[in-house]
Amino acid sequence: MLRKTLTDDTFYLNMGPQHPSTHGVLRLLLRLDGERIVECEPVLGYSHRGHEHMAQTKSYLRFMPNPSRMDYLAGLMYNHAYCLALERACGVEAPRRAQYIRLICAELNRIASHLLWFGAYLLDLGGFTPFLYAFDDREDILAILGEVTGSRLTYSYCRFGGVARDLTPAFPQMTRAFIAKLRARLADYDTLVSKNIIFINRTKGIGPISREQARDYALSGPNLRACGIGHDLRRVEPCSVYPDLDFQTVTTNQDAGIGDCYDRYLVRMGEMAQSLDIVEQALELIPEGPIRAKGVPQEPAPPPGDYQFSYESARGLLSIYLVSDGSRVPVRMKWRTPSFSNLSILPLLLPGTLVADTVAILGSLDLVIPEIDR
Amino acid sequence: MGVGQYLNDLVTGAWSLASGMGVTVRYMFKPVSTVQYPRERLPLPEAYRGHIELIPHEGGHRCVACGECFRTCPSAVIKVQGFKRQASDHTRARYFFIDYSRCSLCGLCVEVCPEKALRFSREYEQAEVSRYGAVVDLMARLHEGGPS
Amino acid sequence: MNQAEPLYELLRSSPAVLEAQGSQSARDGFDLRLAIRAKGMPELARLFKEHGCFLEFITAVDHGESLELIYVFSAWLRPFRVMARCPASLMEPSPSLVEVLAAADWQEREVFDMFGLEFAGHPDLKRILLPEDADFHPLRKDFKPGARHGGDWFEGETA
Amino acid sequence: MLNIFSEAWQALLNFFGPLALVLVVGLVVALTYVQINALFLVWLERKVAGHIQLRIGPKEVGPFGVLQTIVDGVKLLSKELITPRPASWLLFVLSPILVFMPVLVPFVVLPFGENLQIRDLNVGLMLIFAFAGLNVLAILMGGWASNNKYALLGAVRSVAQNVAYEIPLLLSAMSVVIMANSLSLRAIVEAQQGLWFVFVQPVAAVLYLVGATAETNRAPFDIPEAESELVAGFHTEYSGMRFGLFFLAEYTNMFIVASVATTLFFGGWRGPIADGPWWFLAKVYLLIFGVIWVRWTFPRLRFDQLMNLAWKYLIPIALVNLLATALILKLVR
Repeated sequence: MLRKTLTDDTFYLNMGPQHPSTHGVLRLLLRLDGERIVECEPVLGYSHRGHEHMAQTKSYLRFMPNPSRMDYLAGLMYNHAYCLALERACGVEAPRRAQYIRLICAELNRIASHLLWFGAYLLDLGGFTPFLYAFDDREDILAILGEVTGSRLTYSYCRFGGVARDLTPAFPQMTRAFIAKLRARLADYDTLVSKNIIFINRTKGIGPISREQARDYALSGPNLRACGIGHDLRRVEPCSVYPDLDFQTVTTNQDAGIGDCYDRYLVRMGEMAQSLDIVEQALELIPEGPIRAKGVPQEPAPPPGDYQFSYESARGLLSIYLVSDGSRVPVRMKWRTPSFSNLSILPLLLPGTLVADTVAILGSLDLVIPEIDR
Repeated sequence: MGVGQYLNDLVTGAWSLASGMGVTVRYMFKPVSTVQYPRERLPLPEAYRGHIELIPHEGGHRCVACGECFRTCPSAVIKVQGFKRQASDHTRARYFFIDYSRCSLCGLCVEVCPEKALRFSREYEQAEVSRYGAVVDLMARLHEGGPS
Repeated sequence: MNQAEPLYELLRSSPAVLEAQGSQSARDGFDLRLAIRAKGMPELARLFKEHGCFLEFITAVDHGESLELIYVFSAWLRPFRVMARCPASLMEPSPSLVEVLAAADWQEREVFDMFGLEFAGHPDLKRILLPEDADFHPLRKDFKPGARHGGDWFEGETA
Repeated sequence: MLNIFSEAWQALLNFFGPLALVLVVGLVVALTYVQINALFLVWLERKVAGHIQLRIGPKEVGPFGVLQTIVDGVKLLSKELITPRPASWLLFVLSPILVFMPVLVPFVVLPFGENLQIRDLNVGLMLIFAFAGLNVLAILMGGWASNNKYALLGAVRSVAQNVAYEIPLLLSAMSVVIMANSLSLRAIVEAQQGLWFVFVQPVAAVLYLVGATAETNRAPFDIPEAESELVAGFHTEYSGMRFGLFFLAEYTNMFIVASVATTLFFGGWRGPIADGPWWFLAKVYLLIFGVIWVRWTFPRLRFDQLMNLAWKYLIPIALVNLLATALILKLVR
C-alpha cells in the first residue's frame, strides 16, 4: 500500500518486528514526516503457526491444547470457549459444578490478562513500576490457577463435558484473599496511574474511535465498550452460567463516542473490578457435584452440519465456526480472533499522530500477536 | 486560558504527581514479593503438571502398552512398546519414551490411560543442552526411582 | 430466533437472497441462514450496515469439489447473527465488500491468503498471514504440507 | 625516561606555581571519584528501583550487591565495539569521548567543603553551565553519525529538549545569583550563612530540579532514549565501553546537577552540626535519591508536552520569579 518512491521529506520507519513496544512480532511500516506519522501499514504473520490447518488434520480432542496457544494471555478463556463450542455442537452439557469452576477460572484469567495489559501499557508509556506491581498481582492469580489446573500459562484445563480436576480445598480461601488484595491494589493504581497528570496527558484524546468507525472495523471487547457501546457477549448471548451472575457491563458514558486511549484504559480497569465481583459471587454459588458429564464419548464428533459459537474473551469477540461431516476430524474450523479486527483499525488511527502516540494507541488496543497470526 | 485555570492545572497536576510518589515510597518499605530462586523455592501446587511418568506399582508399573496414550497425544511425543514373556502372559510395556521438547502438557494421555498407569511428575528444572536431552526414558526413571 | 427483528423480513425479500432459512437447531448459533448470489453480496452488506450490523468474519470452506464463501454478520446489544453463504470459484472473483465495510479488508485478504479466492475491487489484495512469496494456499484440501519438519525420531505419527 | 618527566613537572611547577599541583592532583582525584560515584549511583538506582518495585535488586556480588556494577563494567569493557558500516565512523567514535570529557570540568569548581575545592573561579557557575551545554553536541553527533533512524530521532529530540530546558535552569539559578551577588560557587554557599536559599527561593529550587532532571535526560523526561518508542534513542547503535561512556556521563551529570542544586539551594557543605564535605555529599545523594524515586514513579511525557511544560509553565514562572526577586531585593537593599 505504501509506495516506495518518496518525493517529499518523509521517510520510512520500520517499527518491529523486533521492537520493545510491538509486544510480540508485529511490524508496523510507518511513513514519517519528522515525528508525525503520514501513513501506517501493519505487516502480520510473523508468528503464524497454522492453527486452523492443524485443526483440520487432527481430531477435535487432539486439538484441545491448541486454542490456549493462540491467545496465551487468556489461554483458559480460549480453552473454555473451545469446550463450550464443542459441547453445544454435540448437544452435551457439563455439570453445573464444572461450569462454575470453568467460569471462575476464566474470569480470573481475564483479570490476569487485563493486569498484564495494564503493566505493559504503562511500560509503553515509560512507567516501569506499575508493570511490576501488576505482575505481583498476576503472580497470585497464576498461583491460584496453578493450584487448580497444574499449570500457569497454557492450561488445557477444560475438557469436553467438564474440567480436568476438581477444586482443591485451598482454592476458595486463596481466591478470597486475592480478591481483597487486588481491590486494595486497584485503589493504588488509581492514585498512581489513573489520576496521574502525565498519564492523562499521554492518553486523553489520543486515538479516538467513533462508533461508526468501530462498527465499520468490527471492533469488539473493551475497545468497543470504550466507544460507549455496552456490547458484552456475556450479557447479550450468555453462555454457561453467566445468566446466574450479577455484574455490570463497563462502558464509558459518552454520547459523542470518543473512545480514546484513556477510555479504553478505564474500561479495562473497571472490568477487572467487575470480574472480581463475578468470581466472588460464583464462589458463593458453586454447587457440589460431579465435574465431568456422564456418558460423554471420549472423542467428540458433532453431527454433520456447521456450528458457530461466540465468546467474550479478554480482548473481545471470539468466534469459532466449525464445519463437521460427522467424523472426529473437522472439515473446517475458523477462529475469528478479536485482536485481528482490533488491529485492522490502526492504519486509520495513526496518521497525524506522533511516534510516541503510536506506542500509546497500539498499546491501548491490547493486542496479542499470536492471536492475530494464529 | 484564564489565570485561574492555569494555576488550577498547575496545582492539580503537581498534587497528582506528589500522591503518585507517595504510593511508590509506601511500596518501597513493603516486604519484597520475589523469591530468591536458587536459594529459596516455592512449594509446588499439588496439581502441578510436569512431564508424565509411570506410577510405581508392586515393584514395576501397570502399563500394558495398549497405545491409547500415543494415539491420543496431540503432538505424538509418546513411544511405548510392550512384549509378552510367553504366549499366555499379558503384554507389559518395556520401553516408554517421551520427547518432552514437543510435549504441550495437556494431560490427555493421563486421562485416557485405561490402566491408570501414568501421572504427572514434579520435575521443573529441565534445562537441556540439546533437544535430544529432552527425551525422557520413563522406564529408566521408574527403576532409578527418580524424584517424585 | 429473534422474531422481532425487522431486518429478517427485508433480508427474506431481498432479490440477492436465493433462500432464507431460520435456525435449524439450538446448537448451530445462527439466527438466520441465507443462500445468496455472490454478485448480490455488496448490496446485502449495505443493507446490514444500514441496520447497524457489523461484519463478524468472512471465511471460506473447501468441500473438496467446491468452495464456499461464508459471511457472518452480527449486531450490537442484541442477539443477532446472520450467515450468508455463496458458492465461490477460483476462476471467478467474488465482489469485494471493502467499499461498504472496512472490516472486510483484512478478512478478504485472509481468505485470499488461505484459499486463493480472489475478490474483485479489493484495493490491495495480497497475502496477510503467510509470507509474500508463498506459493500455496494452506487451507485448501489439495494442500499437502511439505516434509519440512525434519527427521525427528518420531516422524510419521502426527497425522 | 623518568628524568624527562620530572623535568617537565619541574618546568610546569615553575610556570604555574603550586596551582598546577592542585589542578593535576584534583583532576586525578575527580576522575577516580567519577568512576566510583557512577558505580555507586548505578547500584543505588538498582537498589531503589528494586525496592520500589517489590524486588530486592542486585544482591549476588559483594555485600548487598555493591560490586555488581563493577562486574557489569568489566562486562562492558570486554564487549566488542561495533561500528555500523553506514555510520560516519569518526563522529561515531568521537561522540562518546566528547560526551564524557565535559563532565570532568565542573569538578574543578565544585565546592565539596570549605577548603575542598580545586579552584574557586569567580565565574564558576557559568563554567558549569557552559560545559553542561556541550553534552548535547555529543549526543547529536552520536545520534546523527549512527545512521539509524531511531538514533537520529532521539538526537533531534535531545537537542530541542536541551535548548528548551537550559533556559529555566539558568533563570532559576540567576535568582540565586542575584541574591548572593556572585557567580562563584563558594560565595554562594557563604551567602547561605543563616538560611538556605531553598527557603527563600522555593519556586526557583523546584524549577531548577525539574529542569535539571530534563537536562540529564532522566525519566519522566527521558524522551531522547525513550526505550519503548525509540528502542534506545541516540545510543541505539553503541555497544561495549562506548555505551559505557554514555552511561558514565549520564550518572556523572546527575551528580553534577545535584551538586549544583546543593550549592545553590541547600547550603553546600553547611549543616546543623559540624560543617564539612559529608554534609555536601549527604545532600547530593539525597537529591539523587529523589531523582531516582521520580524516575521509577512516572510515565514518560510526550515530546510536545515536554516542550509545552518548558515554554508554558517553567519559563514564564522562572521569569516572574526572577523579576520578583530582583524587585524585592531592590526594595529591601
